[in-house]
Amino acid sequence: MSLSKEQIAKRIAQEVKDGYYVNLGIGIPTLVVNYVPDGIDVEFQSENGVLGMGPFPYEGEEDADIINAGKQTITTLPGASFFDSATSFGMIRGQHVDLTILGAMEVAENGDIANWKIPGKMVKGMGGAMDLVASAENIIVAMMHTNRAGESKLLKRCTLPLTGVNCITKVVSNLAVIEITDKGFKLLERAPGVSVEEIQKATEGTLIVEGEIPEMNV
Amino acid sequence: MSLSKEQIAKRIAQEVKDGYYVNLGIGIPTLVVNYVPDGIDVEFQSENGVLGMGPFPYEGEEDADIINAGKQTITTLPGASFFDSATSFGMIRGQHVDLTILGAMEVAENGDIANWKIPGKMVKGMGGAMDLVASAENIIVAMMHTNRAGESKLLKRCTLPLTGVNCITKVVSNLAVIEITDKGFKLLERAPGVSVEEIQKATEGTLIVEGEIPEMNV
Amino acid sequence: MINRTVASVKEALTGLEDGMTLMVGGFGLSGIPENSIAQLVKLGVTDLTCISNNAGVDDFGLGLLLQGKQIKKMISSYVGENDEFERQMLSGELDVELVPQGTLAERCRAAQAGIPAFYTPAGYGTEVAEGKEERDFNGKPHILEQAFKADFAFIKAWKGDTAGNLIFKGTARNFNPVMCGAATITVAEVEELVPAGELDPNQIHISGIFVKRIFQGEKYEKRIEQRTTRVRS
Amino acid sequence: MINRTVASVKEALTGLEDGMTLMVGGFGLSGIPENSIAQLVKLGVTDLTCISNNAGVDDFGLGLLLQGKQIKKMISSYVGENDEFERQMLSGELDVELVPQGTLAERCRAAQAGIPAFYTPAGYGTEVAEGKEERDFNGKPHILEQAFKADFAFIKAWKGDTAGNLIFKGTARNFNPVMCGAATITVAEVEELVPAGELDPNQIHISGIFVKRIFQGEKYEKRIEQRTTRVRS
Repeated sequence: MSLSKEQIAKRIAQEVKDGYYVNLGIGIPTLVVNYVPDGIDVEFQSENGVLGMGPFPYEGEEDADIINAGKQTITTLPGASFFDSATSFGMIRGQHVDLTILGAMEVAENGDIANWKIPGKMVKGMGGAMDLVASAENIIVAMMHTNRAGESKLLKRCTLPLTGVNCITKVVSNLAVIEITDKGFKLLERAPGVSVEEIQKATEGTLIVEGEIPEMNV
Repeated sequence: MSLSKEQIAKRIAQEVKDGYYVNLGIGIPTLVVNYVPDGIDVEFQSENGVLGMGPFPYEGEEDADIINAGKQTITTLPGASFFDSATSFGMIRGQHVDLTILGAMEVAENGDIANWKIPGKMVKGMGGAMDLVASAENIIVAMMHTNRAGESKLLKRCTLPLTGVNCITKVVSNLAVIEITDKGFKLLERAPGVSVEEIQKATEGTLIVEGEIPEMNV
Repeated sequence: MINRTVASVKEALTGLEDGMTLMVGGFGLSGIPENSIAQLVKLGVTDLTCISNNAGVDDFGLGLLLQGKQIKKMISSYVGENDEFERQMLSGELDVELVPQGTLAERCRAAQAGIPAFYTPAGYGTEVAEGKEERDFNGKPHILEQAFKADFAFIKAWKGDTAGNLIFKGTARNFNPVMCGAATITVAEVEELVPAGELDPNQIHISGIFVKRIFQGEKYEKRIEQRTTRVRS
Repeated sequence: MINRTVASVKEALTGLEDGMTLMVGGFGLSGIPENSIAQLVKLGVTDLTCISNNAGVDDFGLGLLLQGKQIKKMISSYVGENDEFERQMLSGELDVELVPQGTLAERCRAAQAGIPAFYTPAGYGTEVAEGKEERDFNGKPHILEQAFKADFAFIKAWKGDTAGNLIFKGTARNFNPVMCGAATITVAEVEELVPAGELDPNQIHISGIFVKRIFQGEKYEKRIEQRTTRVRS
């Protein structure tokens, strides 16, 4: 059975290790915060200038001066700090952030990603995504395996304008966990009840299947 | 009569205008602070990370954590701020400092300056001088007209390793006030009682003398 | 102490003309110079180029200038959440240059610090790299990016003093500090303006040397774009 | 909250080996990591390359490492005030690379911020420019400078918390913040270490993400290099 967005977030949370500074993109990645296991110390960075993000504020305690990159009102945890945008991207570009989790419209088997523009249709801008994908060493994409028209989003080559080249290390979709290797998409895990054939069918790029593929634990 | 160091500083203080942010080098330039006329609002920047430097502290109030670029204990005035070295040189390189006053071993008629190294003899380093002279638009050199051996320090070309090229706008020495123009050293003022001939003799570079040269008011 | 205060927002914008390039602080609607933007609307200046991370929403922030068609070109990293913007962009009325957010911040900071150009990996292999020099450092490709040039920078801070020193609050800091001193004239508006000497010199985020004019804003709406809360348990 | 504390200066220097490149904060003797330097002396590591604005004085600061001939190469902007340094340099025992102070700071900051290289006007036309690319921007010549690479950065701050956040005091700030996160391992020593949450998040100078290990220094001599005072009138 295809995973829900929450389950994708839950599976990605297993990739979060003790002591990680993590940048979460908008959408599914934001949900990861809810599934970080107990006993794991993690700090969330938001590129608009805060490290140590906490949960949403209680009603009535919202502060227009304390928001995340999704422009949502937030709180901070003990040990948090605020900083300017140049310093924030110094953290990102300087590889001080250990893990980046973001959404994508397309991912290619060589690690390219496209998630910022559909020519003539949608031009919202790249925000911090280009800095993130060009800098981070550990980037996980959270996305649906296919688009609304049922077409694969895991491609031989991206068709949309690129956000970054050769940068994605892992994809967690509603169907599978996939590692990006020199030879293509390597299938690591299946969503519970989803067959390798279904994943193969939904993947346009080269899918490498070696041995038994276990089911995800979500 | 040749000026004392204090008089050189006093003459240079006349170049300090209301609203200027000023960086003072070590030596004679440090003395300028004592002669800024009343009614002129000026802030002194020290490149080790303070703007709004005040006088030396009262005895017993020295703080090892509050010093100037000469490593002297100082105080700060209301409106002062502390910052890191990158920000400090951002102020300098970004031309936010209006006036730089520094010493020199040699100045050339094209505006070159040498003040950081005597090969095989003295190698203390350039400190912030190279950043200052490469960046500032308004640089006054405070120095003696000749060295201890009686040789001119205002040359056709510098003989010592350069600190910067084509950058000095004015020299105030113990003998004269000189502007650096495309054609060479232009004599603006004489020290009281010092003749144009004496200045000419002490100047190896091209000295431009046009009309009557007034005496300095010090 | 050098006094950087001006009496009003009107005086703060003296010299502002059609066709100028402006930097405008803020992220989304957080930390935007509300009073300066209102005055820009009032002045009716046109053909502006605005360097700002976002373009506001339809009826607030830079969206107000878009409504009046005062902006010729936007240089931003993210411009969603604004229908009028999208309409003007797709119709070709508005010129848009999209810049990666970190590059946007660093190009401001470079202008502030007198660094004319720097290399960054962001945007390599994408549209952003088109026409730019590419060079490998440490075996990794980078592109050359240049410092911005702007006539005015509009900054919003929390507290300021008469010497122009600024302290920002929370994530309303964002692009504001990096734009200070990055334009010919930096105008800072603050919620609270105090006499020089009242702020701790150790806790000043931006020194007055980077600020040409400072004034206390008349009022702040501080609109929240996405009000998210949790229930008290 | 990620805990960055280590129990002792000994633990803080784990992994430090002969031949490594170290960044050391401080300006003159102000804001130098006294406890880390003492431990370097104790460890007796040699063939070090030190990136530090100054080289201390004969019997304090990095001068202590020079005495023990632990330093192979100094990268600094100003190295006066140190006779042993001068002797070793002129005799050729010590390799010295002199770097303009602003370039030194910016090369640290570049390493921190993932900028591999940048252009600066400082040093153009001088020995410093030898072998470096020159390029004009805005009609003015500049040279290309590269980010430093270092194994350890030793930082001294005033206050710190267990998350690694730092606050500096006065001009003891200097190079310390720009070296944080500019080396593989950043070690910060502080006069006062407090639990995370005690420092105001708005007033933190350096976020803990730039600091790998933090400890409270056992004692600080804080020697004054030039004690200048005035008489109470």
